[in-house]
Amino acid sequence: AGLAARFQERIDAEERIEPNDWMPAAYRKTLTRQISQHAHSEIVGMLPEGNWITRAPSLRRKAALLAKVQDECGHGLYLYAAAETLGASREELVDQMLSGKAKYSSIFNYPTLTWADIGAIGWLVDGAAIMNQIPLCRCSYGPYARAMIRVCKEESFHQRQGYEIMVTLAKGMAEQKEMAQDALNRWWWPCLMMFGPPDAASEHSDASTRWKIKRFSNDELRQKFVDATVPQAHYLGLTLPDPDLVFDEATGHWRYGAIDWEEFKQVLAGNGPCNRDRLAARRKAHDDGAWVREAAQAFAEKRRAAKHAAQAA
Amino acid sequence: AGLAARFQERIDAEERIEPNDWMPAAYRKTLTRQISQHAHSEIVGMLPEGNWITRAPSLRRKAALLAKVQDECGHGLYLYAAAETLGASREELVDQMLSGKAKYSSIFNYPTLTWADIGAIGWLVDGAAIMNQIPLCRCSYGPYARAMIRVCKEESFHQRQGYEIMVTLAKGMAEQKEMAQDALNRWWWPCLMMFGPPDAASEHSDASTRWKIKRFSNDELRQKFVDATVPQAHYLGLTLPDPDLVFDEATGHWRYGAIDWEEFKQVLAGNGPCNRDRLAARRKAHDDGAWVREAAQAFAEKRRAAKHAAQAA
Amino acid sequence: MAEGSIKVAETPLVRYLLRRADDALILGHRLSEWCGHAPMMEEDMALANMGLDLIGQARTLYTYAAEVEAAGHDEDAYAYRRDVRGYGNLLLVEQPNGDFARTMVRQFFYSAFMDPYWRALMASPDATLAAIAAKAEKESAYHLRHSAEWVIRLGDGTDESHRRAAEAVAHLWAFTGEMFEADAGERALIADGVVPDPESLRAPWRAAIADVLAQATLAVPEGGWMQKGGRSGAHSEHLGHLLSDLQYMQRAFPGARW
Amino acid sequence: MAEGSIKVAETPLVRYLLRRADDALILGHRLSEWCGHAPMMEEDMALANMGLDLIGQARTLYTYAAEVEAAGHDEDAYAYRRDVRGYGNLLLVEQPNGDFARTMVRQFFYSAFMDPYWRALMASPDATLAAIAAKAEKESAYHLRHSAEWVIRLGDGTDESHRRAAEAVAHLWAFTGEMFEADAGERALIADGVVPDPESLRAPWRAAIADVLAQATLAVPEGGWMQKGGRSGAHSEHLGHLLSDLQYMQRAFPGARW
Repeated sequence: AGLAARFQERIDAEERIEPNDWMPAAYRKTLTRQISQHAHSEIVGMLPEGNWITRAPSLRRKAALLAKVQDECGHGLYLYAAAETLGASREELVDQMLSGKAKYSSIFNYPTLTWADIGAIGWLVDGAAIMNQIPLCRCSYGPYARAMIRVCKEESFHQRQGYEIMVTLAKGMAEQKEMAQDALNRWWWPCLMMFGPPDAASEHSDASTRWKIKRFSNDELRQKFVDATVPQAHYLGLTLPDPDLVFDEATGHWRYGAIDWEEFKQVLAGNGPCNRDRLAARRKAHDDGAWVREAAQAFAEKRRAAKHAAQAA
Repeated sequence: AGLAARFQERIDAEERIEPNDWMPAAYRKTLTRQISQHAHSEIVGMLPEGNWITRAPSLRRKAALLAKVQDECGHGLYLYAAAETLGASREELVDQMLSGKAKYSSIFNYPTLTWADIGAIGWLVDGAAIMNQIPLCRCSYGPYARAMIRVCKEESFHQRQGYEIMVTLAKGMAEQKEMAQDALNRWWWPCLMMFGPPDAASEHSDASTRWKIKRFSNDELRQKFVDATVPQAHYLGLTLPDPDLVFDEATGHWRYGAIDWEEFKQVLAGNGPCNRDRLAARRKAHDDGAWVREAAQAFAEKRRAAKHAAQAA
Repeated sequence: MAEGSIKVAETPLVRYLLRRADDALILGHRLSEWCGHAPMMEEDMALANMGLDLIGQARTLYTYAAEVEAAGHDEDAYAYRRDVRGYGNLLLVEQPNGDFARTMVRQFFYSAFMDPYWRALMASPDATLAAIAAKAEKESAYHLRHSAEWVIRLGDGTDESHRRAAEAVAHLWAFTGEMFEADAGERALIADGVVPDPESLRAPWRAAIADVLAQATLAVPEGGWMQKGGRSGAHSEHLGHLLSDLQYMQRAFPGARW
Repeated sequence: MAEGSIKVAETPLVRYLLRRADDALILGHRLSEWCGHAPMMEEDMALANMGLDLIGQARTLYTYAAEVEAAGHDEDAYAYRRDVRGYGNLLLVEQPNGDFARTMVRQFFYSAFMDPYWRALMASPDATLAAIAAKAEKESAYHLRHSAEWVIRLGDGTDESHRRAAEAVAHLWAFTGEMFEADAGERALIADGVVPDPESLRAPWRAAIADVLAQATLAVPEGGWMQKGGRSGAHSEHLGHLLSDLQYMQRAFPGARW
């Protein structure tokens, strides 16, 4: 109990908890789950954008998209490393994702149908992710906070890049502008759902808030996102797919319409348009790659044995 | 010896030899090899054209090409059936092809690079095939002769269709005409090689001629093809890729330049541009389909057993 | 005019025709991908045959749509010059071929719906539709028989084929619900008696499925969530790649005649 | 002007640049196909990295070609608006990814040639070429090291990885001869000292291959027939399908800026 009280004091004093520090089992568990889900999201998130690398409409965009997806893989790697400081192994975490036990962000269960979706993902999905992630740069757990600082820097670059794709489309031919509007129509609501259930219905938040893992509520972050994004959409000359959207002069916030939480639940339950394709793709990569990983391990062991033998001789 | 003499008398009298008739072992062997090679060619021949079904430039062409490739598969099936009348099994013949022991026509080891190649294959490859095959309609072996009658009828339809593709291209935009010329440039010499080595260097022909399997020499058939095809090329406004091509007023034949038999030998030896891809594709189809064939067999056996059991009861 | 994608003036009937044409074209295209790669030559023939029937159905439906739309489009304009969001085919038919079990189960689910559907459409007062349906029904009856036979053979074949068939049923099931949907435009056509109500085919479809799966020793999946979106152009990621191949020539040589 | 394919005025230098750019683009494109599907995340990173380097090389080479051709083309015109017969890349680089062993052996064969090639090109009196080569050489040195390490690891790993690596070497060997070819136009550039003679790199290439394959416990294939044709646009059937994906957007939206 003394340890727990001391721990909470450190948290309250905004000290960073480091891997070798004492921490409550529930804190460790919550963080392991959150960080690894975040890592899984980065890895699964490579797929929808990866779908357009081979069809990117210019070499400049192709290179930028490939670099972006590579960054996401890098984020996955830092995040797995951060989770590993809590005592989990990457392999075990990845297995949980592949078996469907661990979740990844539901947003990646929507398909990328046109090039504009690549713009919309950068602008909206990365935009929403940043809203969620900036406060995590001050998360009480040191390795996670540091990983998030690096991730956020790259994400905001991606977000600007995505917005720039949208600007180009919005200024382009009629077909391009339509494509941009269509992408906004499809991605808007799922992005609002990225912040999770409304505060009234949200679990986990209490402990996470006390531990300074979570510093803003889902609804607060969602509102920040809406307030930041609506003017950007207007600048593009696009219409948000929400007839109830209205600026509230009194509060200075944009009020948005009702979110279809049934859709959210269904996607979370595995019934989104791409859940099965995403898991199937990751499983296939994992299974097809097994012989490569085994070869690398066998080779490393052979070399180690040879080195020992040489040293012994 | 009496049997052999009687057999040759029947051949000389233009009688058809039927499956249950006595025939020399060498006749059986020669025909089995020739008919099965012909069957293999039809089957492997599905691949270069099949390569363009998904990209055919109009729905009419797409349907016609799919129907054509289907016809080729049908030809393969009649021909295997004809070969089976000689005592071989389709399975064993197919295995010989997949193992590389049995040959198929080398022309299918060239790639289809543009849509014009589909025209050129119909016009030139099917045209050359018909030249070879028309005399086979009078082949001494009944089942082969009858299969060839049916095959030739369909092939000449394909040949007209291919020529019509070329006419459309030749009358089309500059890029289409270039595409047609390019296809002619690439397919012309390989088509001349389809008739086999020059008579001076040819094997097997003596016995085949005596048995009335082969009624014209390679060079005779090649000349017929050149004479028929050159005016068609001219009608298209295309140039044959042979600077030595000249009309010989005295003989009424088109004289053509020297054929690069080294290329022919290399392709025959497995070094054509597509030999490995073709065999790999057929082997993959065969291997991937093994479980389906096994299932069909297991099911048939179960039903047979159930029927017996019902009859016994 | 020869460049880029076309704009279609989508009256309910035009949209109705394009959606059915898209179903037939995309499924026919998928079947044609097997060409030269089937598990046995007889199936190379059969798959090509079904593919040809479907491409033929697509052509007559597109041609009728062109007549109704009267905007100067033709079958090729619809097939080659609409982007992925303009395609209205079912998600079911765009699913990749997978193994032979997936291909046959996909065909079976589709044909078990389309065969009675065409039969019902033969009674349409629209003579062109009725004629298209009469021709298509003969074809779909064969597709249904052929695919059902294979589903039974695979389900009741070896352990491996049973496993693959069961996996195919489980995988494709979620795409079957969309066949019974109709949007407001189609509802109007149904109300006018021009086309049948797909909902009315749900029970017979279920019965046909249950019968064949029972013979195949396969279980009928329990209800479950149904995917939709194909009819309104919200496709899977697979369709875009199919279209880049399908449309390449017309896109690369704008204005050419073939 | 915005429609269809471009015509390129192919002087020897333009053709030379386009061929090398095509090599880099097509191989980079192939590597990018792995994205999200690699055997381990570290290789997702590494393959993307090499792909990015190669696409970058293609861009600088195309851009220089545009400057030399001076016909108003740009990097995208070359990449997206030439048909398969206009592409001059090596057959080696267009071969499908296959398994990881094929991808790594393909990369190793190519990089073992390109790394010394870029080094030699750094001495070109053409300052632009020399600068492109200097940057590319740093990249190719890494590609060579990374791919060689994998070839060794796979060859000397498990029985399965050895078998796959040996199969990849056997399969791809016939495509290596084309790297040492030069046509008359390139011969002229060589004679003028503008570019190195690829033939001069044959012996060092063989030595590098022999060294790595020995470490990998793999045999160096015996001579054998070499495939060629890529440089003159006589490709395998694989390239056309790659281009339908690669070029789809530019073909479907002629004249659009992205």
